[in-house]
Amino acid sequence: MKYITTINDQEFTIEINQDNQVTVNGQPVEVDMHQMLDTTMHSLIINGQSYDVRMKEGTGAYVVELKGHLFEVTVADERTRRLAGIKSSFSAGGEAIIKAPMPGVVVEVPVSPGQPVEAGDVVVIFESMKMQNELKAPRTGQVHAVRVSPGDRVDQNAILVTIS
Amino acid sequence: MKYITTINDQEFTIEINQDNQVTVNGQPVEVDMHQMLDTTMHSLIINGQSYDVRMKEGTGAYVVELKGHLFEVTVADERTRRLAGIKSSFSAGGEAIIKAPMPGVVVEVPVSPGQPVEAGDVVVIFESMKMQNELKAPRTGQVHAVRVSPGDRVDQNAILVTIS
Amino acid sequence: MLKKILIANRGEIAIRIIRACQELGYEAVAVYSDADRMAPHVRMAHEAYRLGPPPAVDSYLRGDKIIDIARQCGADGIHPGYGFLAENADFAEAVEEAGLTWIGPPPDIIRLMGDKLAARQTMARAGVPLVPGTDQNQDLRDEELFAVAQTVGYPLLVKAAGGGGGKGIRLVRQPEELKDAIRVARREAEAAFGDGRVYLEKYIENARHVEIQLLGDLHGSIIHLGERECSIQRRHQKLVEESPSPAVDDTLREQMGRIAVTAAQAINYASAGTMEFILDQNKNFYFLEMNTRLQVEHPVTEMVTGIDIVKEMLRVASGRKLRYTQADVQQKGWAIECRILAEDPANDFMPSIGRIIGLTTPTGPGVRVDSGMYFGVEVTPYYDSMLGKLIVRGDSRGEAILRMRRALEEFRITGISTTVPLHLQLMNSARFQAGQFDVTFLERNFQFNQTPPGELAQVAAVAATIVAHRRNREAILLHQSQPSPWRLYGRREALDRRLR
Amino acid sequence: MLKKILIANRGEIAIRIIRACQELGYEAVAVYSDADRMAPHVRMAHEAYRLGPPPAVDSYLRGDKIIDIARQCGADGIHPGYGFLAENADFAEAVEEAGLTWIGPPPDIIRLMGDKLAARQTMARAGVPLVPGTDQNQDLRDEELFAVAQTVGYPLLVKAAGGGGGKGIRLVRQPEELKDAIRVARREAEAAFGDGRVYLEKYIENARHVEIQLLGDLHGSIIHLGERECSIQRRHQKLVEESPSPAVDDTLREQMGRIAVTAAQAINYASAGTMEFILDQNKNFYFLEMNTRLQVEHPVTEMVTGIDIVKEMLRVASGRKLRYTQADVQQKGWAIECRILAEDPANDFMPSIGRIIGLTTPTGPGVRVDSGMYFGVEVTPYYDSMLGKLIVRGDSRGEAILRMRRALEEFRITGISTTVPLHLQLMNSARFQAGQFDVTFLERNFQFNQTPPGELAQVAAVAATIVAHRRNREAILLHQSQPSPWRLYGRREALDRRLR
Repeated sequence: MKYITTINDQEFTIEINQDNQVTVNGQPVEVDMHQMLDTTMHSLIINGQSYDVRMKEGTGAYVVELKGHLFEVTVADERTRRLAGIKSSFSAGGEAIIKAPMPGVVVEVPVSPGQPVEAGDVVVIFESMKMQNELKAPRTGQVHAVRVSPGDRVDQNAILVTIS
Repeated sequence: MKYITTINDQEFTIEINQDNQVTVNGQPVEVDMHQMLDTTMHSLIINGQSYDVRMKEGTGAYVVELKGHLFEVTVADERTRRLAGIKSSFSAGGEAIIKAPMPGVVVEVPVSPGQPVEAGDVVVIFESMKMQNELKAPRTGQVHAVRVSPGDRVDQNAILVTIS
Repeated sequence: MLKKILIANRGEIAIRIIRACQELGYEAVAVYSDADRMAPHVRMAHEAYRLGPPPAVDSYLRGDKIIDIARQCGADGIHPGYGFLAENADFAEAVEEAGLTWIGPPPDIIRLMGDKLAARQTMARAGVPLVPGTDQNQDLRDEELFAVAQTVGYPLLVKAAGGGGGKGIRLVRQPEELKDAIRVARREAEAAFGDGRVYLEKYIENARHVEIQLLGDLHGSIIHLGERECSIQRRHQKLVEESPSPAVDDTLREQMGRIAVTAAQAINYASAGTMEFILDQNKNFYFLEMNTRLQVEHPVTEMVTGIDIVKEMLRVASGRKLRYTQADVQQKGWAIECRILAEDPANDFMPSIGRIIGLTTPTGPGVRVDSGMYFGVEVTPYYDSMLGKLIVRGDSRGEAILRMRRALEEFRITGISTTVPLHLQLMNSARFQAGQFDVTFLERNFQFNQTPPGELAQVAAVAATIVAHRRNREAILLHQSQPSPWRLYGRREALDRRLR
Repeated sequence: MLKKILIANRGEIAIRIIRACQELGYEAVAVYSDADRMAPHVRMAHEAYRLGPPPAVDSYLRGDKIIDIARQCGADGIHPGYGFLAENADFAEAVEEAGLTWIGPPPDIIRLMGDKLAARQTMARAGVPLVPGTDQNQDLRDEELFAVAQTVGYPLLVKAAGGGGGKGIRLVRQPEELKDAIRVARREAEAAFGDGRVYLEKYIENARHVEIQLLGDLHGSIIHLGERECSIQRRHQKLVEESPSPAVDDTLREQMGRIAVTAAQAINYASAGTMEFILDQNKNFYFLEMNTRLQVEHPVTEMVTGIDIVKEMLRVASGRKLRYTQADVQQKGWAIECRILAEDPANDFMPSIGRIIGLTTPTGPGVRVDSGMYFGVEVTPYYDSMLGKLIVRGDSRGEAILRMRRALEEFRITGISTTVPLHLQLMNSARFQAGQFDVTFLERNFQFNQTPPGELAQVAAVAATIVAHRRNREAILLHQSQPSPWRLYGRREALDRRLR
C-alpha cells in the first residue's frame, strides 16, 4: 500500500508492502513498531534508532509526540487522495472572536459594545491558575458584543467578546 | 441491600442502603470509594482513614490487596446465600500430582514409574529464573507416571509426576 | 511532642510534608477539595478529610474548616506548606488559639514580614542593605507615588506591599508608563492579597536573584544553609533554581549569610524562612523580601547540605533544639531544580489543562522528583500550574547539568503541555552552562526553539503511517466486541506480530 | 576516547549504564531478546538491536552476535553489567581482539579470579587472610574431598570453583551429609558455570559478609570506596545491603581497605571490582572471593561516597586517570538497598511470574530507584528474579531505615508477588534496627509474618462488598458497547458519583 504522508508542507511517499517492508521516498527502511499497554505509546525502532512515540488521533490527522516535539501528520492512501477535492476553507473576514483560552474567571472587561478598538487593545482580563492574562483585540474594529461580566466563571472556548 | 462477606472464617454483615449509607455488623461507617484510571485500583476513605485498595476478581471471590497483604473475600447477597446449597468439595484422596510451579526447564527426574517414594523425597529438579528448585513428594506412595524428561521446557501447571 | 500533623495544602508540597511525617513516625492528615479526591496526597496520608468544592476560597483557603477538622481528628499540629494559608498571620494565630502547634514562624513575624513596607523598615534597622525606594510605611496615593518616583529614578519597580511571590510587580522604564503600571499592579495586588497598596523600588539592571535559607529553633539558635540562585524567571516567577550560585564565592556567602542570620535574630525568627536578595554585577546585595515559610525550591539546599529542612521544621516546632550548628553546614556538590509547570513554552507560557494520559518519571543516581502528578490526573485551572519539581545533584555544576538533561529526557508527560522541553533547551544553552545570566535572561536573551530537528519529521511520518496502515488492517481483521482493555491489548499485540 | 557504548545486558543494570552514558555524552546501544522488545533499556537507548529468542543462551549469552552488532553499529566499547558475560574472560578477550574497549578489568584477571581456587592461592600470596580449606588448585575427586574434609573440620562449605554469586554452595554440618552436598553442588555448578569442580572451606559461625569496593585505572592507581554490609541473605543470595556496615569501625575499615588495595595492586587490577570477606565475631576477616565486575549493590557505596562508580568505570576504560585519591573518599551518612525480587516471601521465595498491572515507584528526598520494571511488563521465567532495587540515604542509619520504610510503603507493584512486604517487616524488626545480624539471620532468626493486622480485614471486606454492589448496579445501568478504556473510565467515574 502506498501512502502520501504530510507534515506541514513536507510530503513523504511511504510504501508498506505485503511483507510489511517499508520504503520512504523509495528508500527501504527497517522498521519495528509495537504498541505499549497504555495504547497511545509506541516503541519504534527504525534503522536501529530507538524512539518512544506517542500518538493521538486529531481531527483528520495524527498528533505525534516525539522527543518533546509535536507533529501534526496527515496520512492519505493514493486512492483517497485522488478522490478528495480541494478542501473548502473558511474565509478569514467577518467577526473577530475573543474566546476563553481555558476555564477561568473574567476579572475585568475594559470595553463596551460599540466602542472602537485597535489591534492590541486589552478587551478582557482573564484569570486562570492564579495568573491574570490580558486578552487583546486581534485587529482594529468595533466591539460588537460583550458576552461576559467581571466575576463570571467561564468554560474553555467560551465566547467573551466579538469585534466587527 | 444486605451482604454477607467472608474472609477466611470471619463473616461481616454489610448493608448498603438506597442512599449508599453503609453499616458493618450494624455499625454505620462513613465510606467514600473511587476507582482509579487503571480500573483495578480504588481509593477508599473509611471513617477518615485513607487506603489504596487493589482488587481482582478471582474464581468466585475478590482478591483484595491492602498494604501489601492479600485477602480472599467472598461476597454473597442474602438471597444468593439462601439459594446456594452446601458446596461440593473434592475428596482429598487418590493421586498426588506434582505440577510445574511456573514455566521452566526440567533438570533431573531422579525417580521412575513404579518406584516407591516417601513424603519429602525429591521427585523432580526444576529450574526457573536461574534457580534450581527441588520438587518433593507430598506424601508416601508409588510413582505412577513420569510425564517429563530432563531438558524438557514446560508451562506453568504442567503435570510432571504423579504418585499413587 | 507532635504525633499527628494536618497538612493544609495539596500537590507536591503536601506529599513532601507527608513523607517527612512518615519518616519521623508522625501520622499525616490530608485535606482535599473535590478536584483532588484522587490525588496522591489524599491516598498517601493516614487520614483524609474533604474541605469543599474545587475553588481555593471554598477549600484550601477555608482556615476555619481546616482548624475544625484538625481538632476533630485529634491532630496536634498544622503545616501550611507554601501558598494558600502559609503566610496568613490570622490563620496562624487561630491555629495557636485552637491549642494546635503552628509549624512555621510566630504569627507576629509573618504579619511583620508580610507587609513589605514594614519589612523594609525592620530590615534596615537590623543593618540589612535595602534597594533604594519608598521609605514610608503607609498607603501612598497615586500622586504621592508619582512624586516619590522622581527621587527613586527610572527604571523602577512598582511592587505590592501586601504580599510577595512575584505578584503585582511592574517594571517601569519611562515616567509616562508609571500611571498604567500602578493601576495594573494595584489590581493584581488587590486580587492576590486583598490589599491594593503598592510601593516603588529602584530597578537594578542585570541583577541576580539570590536568597539565603534560614533555620531557627525556639531556643534562640538560628543558622543559614547557604544560598540559592533563582535568576531564571519569567513573569517574576522562578523556573529553575540551583545551589550554590555560580555568582557567589565563599566570602560573599559568608557575608550574606551573616547579615541574614543577624537580621533574623533581631526579629526572633524561628522555623524555616528565606531572605531574598538582589545581587548586582559588583557583588552588592540588597534585601528584597523575607518569606516566612517553606519555599518551593528548598530541595536544592537539602541536596547540597544533606539537611532535611521539612523534618527540621517539624522537630523545632515541637520545641526541640536544632540538630546543627553553623559549623556543621557544608555545601557539597551542586544541585539544580526545574519546576515542571502545566504551561506551554511554545505559546507564551499559556497554562495547559487536560488529563495526563502518559507518565514516566525519571529516577536513578542523583535524581529526586517531588511531584503531585499521577497517571490519569485531570489538570484543572483551579490551582497554580506547578505539577512538580525535578531536582538533581552532581559533584560539580557540569555534572548536575548533564544529569538534569538526562533526567528531563526520561520525563514523559502526555496529555498536556509542560515546561520540560524548555528546560531541556535551557540546559543545552551555552550561557546557562557558563552560569552567565541574570533575572532578565530567560525573557530577553533566551530563544525557545520551536522547530524540531528535521530528521524527526521523517520518524513521525513513518510512525503515523504505520498506525494508519494497521488501523486499516484491523478494521478488517478485528471483531467489534471489546471485552476488556487487557484482552484488547493482548489482541493488538498478537496482531502487531502478525502485521510486522 | 569512547563515544558509543554497547551494553551487553538487560533490566535495571542496562538502564543504570545507559544513564551513565547519557550523563557523559556517550551514545548508548541496547541489545535485546524477544522477551525484552518493550523493555525500558531498549526504549531509553539511542539504538537497539535484536539478539534472538528469550532464553539467555540464545540472546544475552551470544557473545559472537553482540560483538558483530557492536562492530556494525560503530560502537567503540562494550559494558557487560553483571551476570551473563560479565565474568567471561573469553568474551572479554574477544571484545578486545575485535578492536573494541572492554569496560571492565583485563581478561586475564577475570580468568584468574574466576577460578576460585586460583584466586585463593593468589590472594594468599598477596597477604590476604583466607578461610581454612582446600589449598590445591586442581580438580579434586570426591574421595580426595572426603579426606580434605577431615582436616578442614565441620561445619564446612562445599563451593563451586568455577564461579561465585552464591551458586553451587552447600553447608555441611555432619560428615554423613558431605556426599550428597558435593553431588548437589557439582550439579548446580555444572549448570551455572559449565564447570563441576568444587572445593571445601571451613564454615565460620555467626559471620557477616562484608565487602570492599575497589576502583582502579590503567595508570596503576587503585583506591577503595569503603565497605558494604551484605549479611541479609537467603539461599546465599543477598537481599539487603548497606554502607557503612554496623560491624565495621574506622580502624577495621582502614585495615580491610588497605589489604584489599594491596592485593589488587599485586595483580594489577583496573576498573571496578569487589573483594568479598567473611567477618567473624572477633573482627577477624577472611578472603571469600573477588568479583571482577560492577556489583548489584554498588549504589549504596555511591550514595555515601558521592562517587559515580559506573561513570568512573567508563572514564578509566578510555584511559583516563581516576579523579579521586584515597584521601578524597569519605563515607557521609548511611545508605541501604533493598532488592525487589519477583519472589513470594510468604511461599519460600518461590519465583513469581505474570504481568505487572499496577506500578507506583517511590521518590522524594534521599530515595533512588534503579529498576527495569514498567507498567504492563510481563515478568518471565527466562531471567533472574530481580526486578529492581530501592536505595535510600539518610544522615544516620536510623534515618535511612525510617526512610526505607516510608519508600517501601510508597512502592506499589501489582500483578505479581514481590519481596516488598518482607523488606517492610525487616525494617521493623528490632534486631535489624539494632544492626545485630549475621548471614544466617534472615533464614534462621527472622519470621516473616503472614497474618495481616485484624483491622485490615474489615477494610478489605467493605471494599469488596462495595465493588460487588456497584457491579450489580452497573449491570443494570451500563450499556454493552465499550468504545475505549478512556470513555469507559469516564462513565465509571460518573457512575461512581451517582452511586455514592
